[in-house]
Amino acid sequence: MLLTAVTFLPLVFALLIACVPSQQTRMIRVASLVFSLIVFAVSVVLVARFDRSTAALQFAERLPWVPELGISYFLGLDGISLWLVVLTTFLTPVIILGSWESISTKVKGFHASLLILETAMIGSFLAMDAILFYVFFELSLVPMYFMVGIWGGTRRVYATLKFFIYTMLGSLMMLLAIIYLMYAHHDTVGLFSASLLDFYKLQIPFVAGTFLNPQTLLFFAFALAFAIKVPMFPLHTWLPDAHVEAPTPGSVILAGVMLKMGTYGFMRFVIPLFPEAAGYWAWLFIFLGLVGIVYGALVAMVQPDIKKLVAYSSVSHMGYIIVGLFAMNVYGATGGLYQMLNHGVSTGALFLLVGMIYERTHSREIVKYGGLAKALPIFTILFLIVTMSSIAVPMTNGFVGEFLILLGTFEVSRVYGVVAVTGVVLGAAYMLWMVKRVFFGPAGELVKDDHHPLVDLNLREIVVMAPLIVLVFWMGLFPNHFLDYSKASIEHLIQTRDAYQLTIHTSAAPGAASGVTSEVVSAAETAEARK
Amino acid sequence: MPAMTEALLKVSLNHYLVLSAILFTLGMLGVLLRKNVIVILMSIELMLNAVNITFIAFSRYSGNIDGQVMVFFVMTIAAAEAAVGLALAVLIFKRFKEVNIRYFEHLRG
Amino acid sequence: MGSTGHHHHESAPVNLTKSNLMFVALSALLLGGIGYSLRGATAVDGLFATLLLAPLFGFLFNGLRFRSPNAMLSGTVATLAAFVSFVCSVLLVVKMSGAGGAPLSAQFFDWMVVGDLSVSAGFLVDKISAIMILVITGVGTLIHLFSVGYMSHDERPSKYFAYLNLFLFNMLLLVLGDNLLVMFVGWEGVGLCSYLLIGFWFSDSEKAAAGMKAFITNRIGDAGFLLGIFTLFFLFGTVNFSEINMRAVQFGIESGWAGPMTLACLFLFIGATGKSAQIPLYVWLPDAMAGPTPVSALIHAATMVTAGVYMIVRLNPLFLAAPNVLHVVAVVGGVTAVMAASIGLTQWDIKKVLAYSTVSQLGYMFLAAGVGAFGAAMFHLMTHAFFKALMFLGSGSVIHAMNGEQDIRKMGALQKKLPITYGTFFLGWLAIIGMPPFAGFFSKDEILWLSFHSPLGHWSLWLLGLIGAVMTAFYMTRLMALTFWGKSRVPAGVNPHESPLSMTIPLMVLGLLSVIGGWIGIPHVIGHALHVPNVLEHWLEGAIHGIPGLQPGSAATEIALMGISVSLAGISAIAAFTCYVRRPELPGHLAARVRGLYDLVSNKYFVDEFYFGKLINPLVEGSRNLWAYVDVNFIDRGTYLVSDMVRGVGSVARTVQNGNLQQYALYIALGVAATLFLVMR
Amino acid sequence: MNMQLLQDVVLVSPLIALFAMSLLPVMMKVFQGNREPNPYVTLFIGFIGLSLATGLTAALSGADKTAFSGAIVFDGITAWMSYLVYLITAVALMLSFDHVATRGRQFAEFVFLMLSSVLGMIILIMSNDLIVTFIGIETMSLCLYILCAMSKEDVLSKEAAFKYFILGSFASAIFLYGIAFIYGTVGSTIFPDILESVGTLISTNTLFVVGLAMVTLGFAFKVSVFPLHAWTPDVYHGAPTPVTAFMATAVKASTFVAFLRLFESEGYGDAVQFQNVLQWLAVLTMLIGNVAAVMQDNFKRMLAYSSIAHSGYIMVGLIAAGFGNNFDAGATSVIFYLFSYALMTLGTFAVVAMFEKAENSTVGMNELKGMANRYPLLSLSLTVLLLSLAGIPPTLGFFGKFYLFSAAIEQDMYWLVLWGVINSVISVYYYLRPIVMMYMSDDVPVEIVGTNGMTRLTVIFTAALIVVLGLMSSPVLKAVQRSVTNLF
Amino acid sequence: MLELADYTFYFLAALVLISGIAVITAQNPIFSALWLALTMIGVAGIFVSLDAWFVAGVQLIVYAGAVMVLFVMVIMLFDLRHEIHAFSRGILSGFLKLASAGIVLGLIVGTVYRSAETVFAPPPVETDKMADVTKALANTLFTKYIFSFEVIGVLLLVIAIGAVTLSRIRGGTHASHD
Repeated sequence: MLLTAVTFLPLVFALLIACVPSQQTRMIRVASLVFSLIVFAVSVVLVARFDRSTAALQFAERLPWVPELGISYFLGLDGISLWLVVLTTFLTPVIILGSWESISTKVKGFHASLLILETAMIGSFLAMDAILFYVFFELSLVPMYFMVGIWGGTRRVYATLKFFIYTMLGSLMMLLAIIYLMYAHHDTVGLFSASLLDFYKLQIPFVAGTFLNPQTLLFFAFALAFAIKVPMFPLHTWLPDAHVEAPTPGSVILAGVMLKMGTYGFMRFVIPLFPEAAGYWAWLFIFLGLVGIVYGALVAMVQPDIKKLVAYSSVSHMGYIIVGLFAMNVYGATGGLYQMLNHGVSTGALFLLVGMIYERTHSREIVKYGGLAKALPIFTILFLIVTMSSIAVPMTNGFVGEFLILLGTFEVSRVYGVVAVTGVVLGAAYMLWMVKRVFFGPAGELVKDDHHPLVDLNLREIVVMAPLIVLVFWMGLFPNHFLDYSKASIEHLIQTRDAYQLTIHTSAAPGAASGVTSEVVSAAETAEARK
Repeated sequence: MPAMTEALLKVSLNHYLVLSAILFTLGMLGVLLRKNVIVILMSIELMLNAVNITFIAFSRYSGNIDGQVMVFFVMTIAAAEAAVGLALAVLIFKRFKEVNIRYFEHLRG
Repeated sequence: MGSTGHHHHESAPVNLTKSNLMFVALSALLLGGIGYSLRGATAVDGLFATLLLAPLFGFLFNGLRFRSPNAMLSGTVATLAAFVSFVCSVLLVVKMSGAGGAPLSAQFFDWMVVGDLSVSAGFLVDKISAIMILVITGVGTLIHLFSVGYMSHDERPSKYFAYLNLFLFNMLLLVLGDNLLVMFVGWEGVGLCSYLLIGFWFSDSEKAAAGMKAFITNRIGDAGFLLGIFTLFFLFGTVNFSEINMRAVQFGIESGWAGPMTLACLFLFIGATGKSAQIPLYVWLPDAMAGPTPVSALIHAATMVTAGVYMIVRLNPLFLAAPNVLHVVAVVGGVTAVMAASIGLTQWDIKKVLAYSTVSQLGYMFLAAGVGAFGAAMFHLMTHAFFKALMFLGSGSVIHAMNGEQDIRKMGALQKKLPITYGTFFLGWLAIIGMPPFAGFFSKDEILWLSFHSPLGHWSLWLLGLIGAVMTAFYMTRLMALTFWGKSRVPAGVNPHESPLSMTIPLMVLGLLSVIGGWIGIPHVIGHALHVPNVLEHWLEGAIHGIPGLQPGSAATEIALMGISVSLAGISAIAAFTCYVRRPELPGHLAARVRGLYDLVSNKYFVDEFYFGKLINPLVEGSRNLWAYVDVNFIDRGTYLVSDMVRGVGSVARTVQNGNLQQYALYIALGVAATLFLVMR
Repeated sequence: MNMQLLQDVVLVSPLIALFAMSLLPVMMKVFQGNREPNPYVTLFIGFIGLSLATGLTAALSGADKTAFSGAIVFDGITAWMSYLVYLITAVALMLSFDHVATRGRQFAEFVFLMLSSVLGMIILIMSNDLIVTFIGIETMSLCLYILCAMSKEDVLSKEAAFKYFILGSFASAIFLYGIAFIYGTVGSTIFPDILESVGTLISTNTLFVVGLAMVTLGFAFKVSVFPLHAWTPDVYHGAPTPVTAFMATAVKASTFVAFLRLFESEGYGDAVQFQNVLQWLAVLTMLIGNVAAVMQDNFKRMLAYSSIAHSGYIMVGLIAAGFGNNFDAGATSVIFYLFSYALMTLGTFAVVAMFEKAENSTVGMNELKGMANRYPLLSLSLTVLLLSLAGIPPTLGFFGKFYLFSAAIEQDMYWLVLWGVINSVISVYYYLRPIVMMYMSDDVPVEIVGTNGMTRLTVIFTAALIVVLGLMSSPVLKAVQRSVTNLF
Repeated sequence: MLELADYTFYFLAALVLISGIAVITAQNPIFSALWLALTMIGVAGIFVSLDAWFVAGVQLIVYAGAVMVLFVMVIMLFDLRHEIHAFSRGILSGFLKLASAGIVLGLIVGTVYRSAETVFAPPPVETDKMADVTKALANTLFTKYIFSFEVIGVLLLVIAIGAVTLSRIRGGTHASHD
């Protein structure tokens, strides 16, 4: 029941929020904050009860949903999804507190959307049934669509439509692939199933060198969906637009969690489901990832808009994750997973900070700034810390992820490693150049306006940033506190990639061991065994 | 050669079918080309008549009486259609004072 | 500068409470950290922890009250922190030598454990790092002390001291780390502090830009360093220094250029050129003089910039296994030494002269390392730390006295006004131009001798070193002459005055060290005669591999070479004295004679212009084009093309839907015709 | 009267009941001297008729048999689709009751004609003989022509009715001609006979193929498949909105069932050309519907085009059913989709109906601006409906599309499904536009006037149903599966 | 050897086609109506030639009689005379219209010759008398097709009410005039 609770509590809370009269904005805010903290607490319980010694699915819950087609309500948690869930539950209260003042219209709608979005995101990370995953994956578009479209900037409608349609295109291809897999399972086993665990067992025909073979096509269908979501290089153009137009909380959740749904998809679906194709086409994805790293960094360098710069930096960072995942060794995969969390924390923090300054000046144009360090020292310090995390200075979280990814990449090929490492330089270049133009030098036109002196961060804003800053260092100094939980899963994924299987952890799921669930699970297992 | 011609000219099922096809096409052309709604209605009647010829011809040449029953139904329905069509025609004539279809292009795009 | 600053001071009380809150919280965190690290700690662990955490505590203390204008409090705490570190260093070194010179180590916690990679926060004091920590904390303490006076009028002294302490912390991480990764942490950390301190007066765009330049240039080196780590890790399966060195010896000598060890060493050397300002990545260091002068002394002369040398020395068995790389190191070092020295001949900014001098001296250290004379490299590193820190601080004292003026053309005859500064600076001058028995003489001479004599060396390398030494003597004398001697060109209204005691005490201590610092490494030819042992060589025995195949050299040759270099340097110094004191018109004439060459040199060989014009600006411009053409014009345009296509077809569909009944009937008829046709086919 | 006939009559008792009840208001009107009965009474009688028919159908369900010498068949599909049509009709009656263009002096006749049209639909659904199919279609259509014209609005509705009539008759003639050819080649018009000979005739006898093609095109007209779709936007636009809602849902549902019955044969397996033509028609239908809808500013017209596109989707399922080896799966997906489509479309048109204040107004997209600020629940419902039409999970529309695509993928019709997917993406664009208008504009919204309690109820009810049934689609799917395979 | 029946057919076919062409070409609708009546009569003749006596009779009464009267009445009601633009314009669409109709005709005729001949190659069975045919028709109609027959009856009732309804539609602008 724990997983169901953590998934659907936000939805229930959203419905509760919907019952509050719209005028009671303060009550709505407080309630949302409290609610999201409750959800976070539940996720902490998950961490506490997580058995880190096994790669098997924990707290699994499985109920038939559409038994006619083998679709089930199947949630499970392992080392790959654990921290992504926690990241989601962690960022939500941060966002709610962060948007305390910036969201002033349609407050109720906003908080309800945010909580629904939280359900969709957590669901995506926990779903172990392909259709269930798809449902959550697509559902997450809707609240995001509203968040950008209602509370966004001037070109919000354009941006939000672009976001929606781009993502939808990819995910529909994935839907087709899922349906194909369901029938493939039916053809081989004789039973319908949409469970990932069953999909893993399929042997999908693969022919190296050709394109028109089932595994390659399925691989690309899935990969397209996730590549758009990530977004990978040539499919990335929706991201800057969406970020620039999105309100701060939207940007944070988008960069912090939603992009990870793409990389998570690669880890959960693409690589284990289609090991041969993934191995065969890894070069392409590494190549695109590398292009993304360098291209994102170069283009970020010349952006006139801070938020757009951060958006392109996301493209670059997500390029690292892709490269790490497709390095397909334990370093790359670990680094990739860790970088997902890092990116969530540090880019989320960057967007929050950009939002804070935007609230003060209503501009994000770099040329209009300058000398901000003098006017807003606390802000500057926080921004610098997050910048350091973003450019992966050691002792911050970014370094651990980036180092492991680069290490993994280097193991694949020295050339890849060398190209990837240029991102380290370029990353520093664009971030520091921006920092220089915004914070240093003489006071810019927005900063020296004496009539409206800028006010440094207030206590609320500091409280918003504090957990993120703590995490930056915590994750940078003690990565093992986090990676220990994922170690078993990642090693299992890498070592048994060609014949990946997941089992359900039975003993250490005290909360999940309700009679019905275990019966269903065991029934499913016996059905598999019979085959 | 004359035998061939004679064989072609000797009336068979095909002759009836071709006759009905031509009549049907004439009806189609009427619907396609005439602008007066009444004439269009008439053209549809032509098409239905062509179909009737087909039914009767098949019925006759297969010795199956069902075709005639169907013609019976078709005629009834054709009459019903004519009734509704003419009623509609009267209705629009009352509104538009016109029965030329080029006046009915408000709905478009 | 003032107005906005005051604004913040006024609003300080409110905010101070918040930062106090943070302060309490972070102090608790820190104490917790100390407690954590002392869990079941031995005394050595405790020393390590205190050594590292004292500056960190200073950083947090000053960092949390960064608005405070109280230079006295900040400075005291920071200096104390540095001093505590120094005491710990001494204790550690004593403990180590007491234990027969066996390295002391401490493991605090596992940092990264992934796959075969297992990195712990482990620290190590051996004989090499012992020298480093003593220099760092010792010179560091002095410079902290100097800063108290130097920064007393600054707006944000707390922030300054916070950065300085943070730097110490990172520098200690760098030298104490027992594996490449911990070293890299410090390596990047000191780069970060350097960035922050160079851009300390960030309101000036150029200073901020200098900081950025330093960081990014260093990052290029860091990227190389990372690649080196990767190569070594996949070669040896470890990043631990002792294991790497052990395995490198086992692997034996690697010839050619593509071997893994050679590659690793090359990558690491790229890192070293970045951090230690060697060709081609030296360009940041002269600009780094934008920072406060004590920073230049500490970071950009005495400690951080020597990290590259330290790293090579630390990995000396590995580098010895890749002799080709050593050749590269030696050549790069030698050429850098000459080139930087030549630029130094033409500079007018007191700090720029010293900066190029630093680059040049670092070149010597690499030259030494490149010929396998790691001991000499360490020796010169140490002596250089003393006299260069001294000269920088001295220049700081001058600048302080001159109200921030740095152009030596506007100085002259300051020896009367600033006697202590002059006196100590004089000692530094003698040391750097290599006059016996001052510190620089011994170390530089050992380098020159070994570059000639070592089987890894070559006479041409010696020649490079010699030319560099001659030039050094010239530009340093020029600096002395223009600053302290000759006629005063001080502008009216500036009244130079000697600095306060807190600034002159460090000068005096360093002056003393510049004199005697070299005595621990007296060469055998002299030492034998004087019955003085070479303490340093003895000390480093075991920690540093000797030069393979080094034959005992002929004493006559050594003395002859020594004589040549000392006398040429002396002549050069006298020439400079003549040019700038006796006949001040002479340099102008000379420069006019070789106008082209002079312009080339005084413009630093147009390297910066080359980098900006040919590399950086095209890159930025190219990125703009990438954005404009790939993102906006290609990908987005493509997307719009699809949507326009849809809309186009949509409008066609609307036109086709023209409301005409017969048109619709026509579609039906066409549909029937087409369907029948296709079905029957 | 013999027993057989009695049994047969019992089987059509729902129709008799419905017809009798539908006559009641008209009779009342006649006996009251042409005075319009109380509309509530009329509506109530209509509901009673529908409930009676539903009840009788339910009572009879489980019988899987033909009647009247094989003219009609009463099987699971008949029962299931009858429920759907009755449900749609009930909703359409409620909408008509509220709507300004349809309530008033001729409501009794309106209800009568609508129920008569339902009569035609049920005949169409249960028909087992092409000639009965034809009669059913004509009964349904002729009533609809009149219903279209029965608006207080003066120009557009009349024009729509007339266009619909002319083109409908034209298509009927083609349909009939096809029947004639089939009759001539098979010697019978009864479905089992035809389906039995499909296998042999389709590859040998071109005349039969021509007949089949013409019959197919006749059906295609009714469900607005390209290129016989052109009437749809104009008629949907011009007709009074409740009638449009009724047409868009009930007509499509019943016609597709008859269409489906025509394909319940193994014999189509080799008809590659026929399949190709149908596939192209399906693809072009989706494309033309979606692409033209993108350009529409009139909400109702946009929905009309979207309904064309949905026909294209359903065609995918139909082709999968007809040309694959698993008719049941395809048919299940089609029927499920029809069910979900009916719910979404009814709800959406109900919103359109609410916005039509004057007799001859049409709803532009712009009129939706800022609606969310004033009518949050209504906006939310419309959003759910539109997202469902776009096929976003977890709505019913998603599962409908999912089952359709599943059926097609099962038959390896990837190409077709790919087009379906591309079209779904295009459709997202225009389905999101009203949402943009409602939520993302700060304009002062238009006020909804008039009494529209039942319409509002419809909107909210359908939206809720779409979500609930979307999350619990299994029971629905199971029921549909059972109805298709006649396993009650 | 062409028999009388063949000549009769050709005569009737010519009558049907000529009058059919006239229906769609006559400029004045009233002439179209008259030509249509003639076509109907011709079709009735064709029915007779195919031994469908009863249907021919119904054709004459229902079509040529009742329906045509309806048409003529409506035309009289409208008081339509010679039309200036009796045909739709447009070269391309005109061409397409003719072409599509031509293709449909060509395809059907081609098909007829390709397949019908083979199916119905044997000469038709002669049925005896008119009365037998009518009897058989009645039998079939009231047994096999009883359902359709009843539905047709219902349909006629519905249409009757519907037509009345249509004629009584008022509303919109007209309503306000009342």
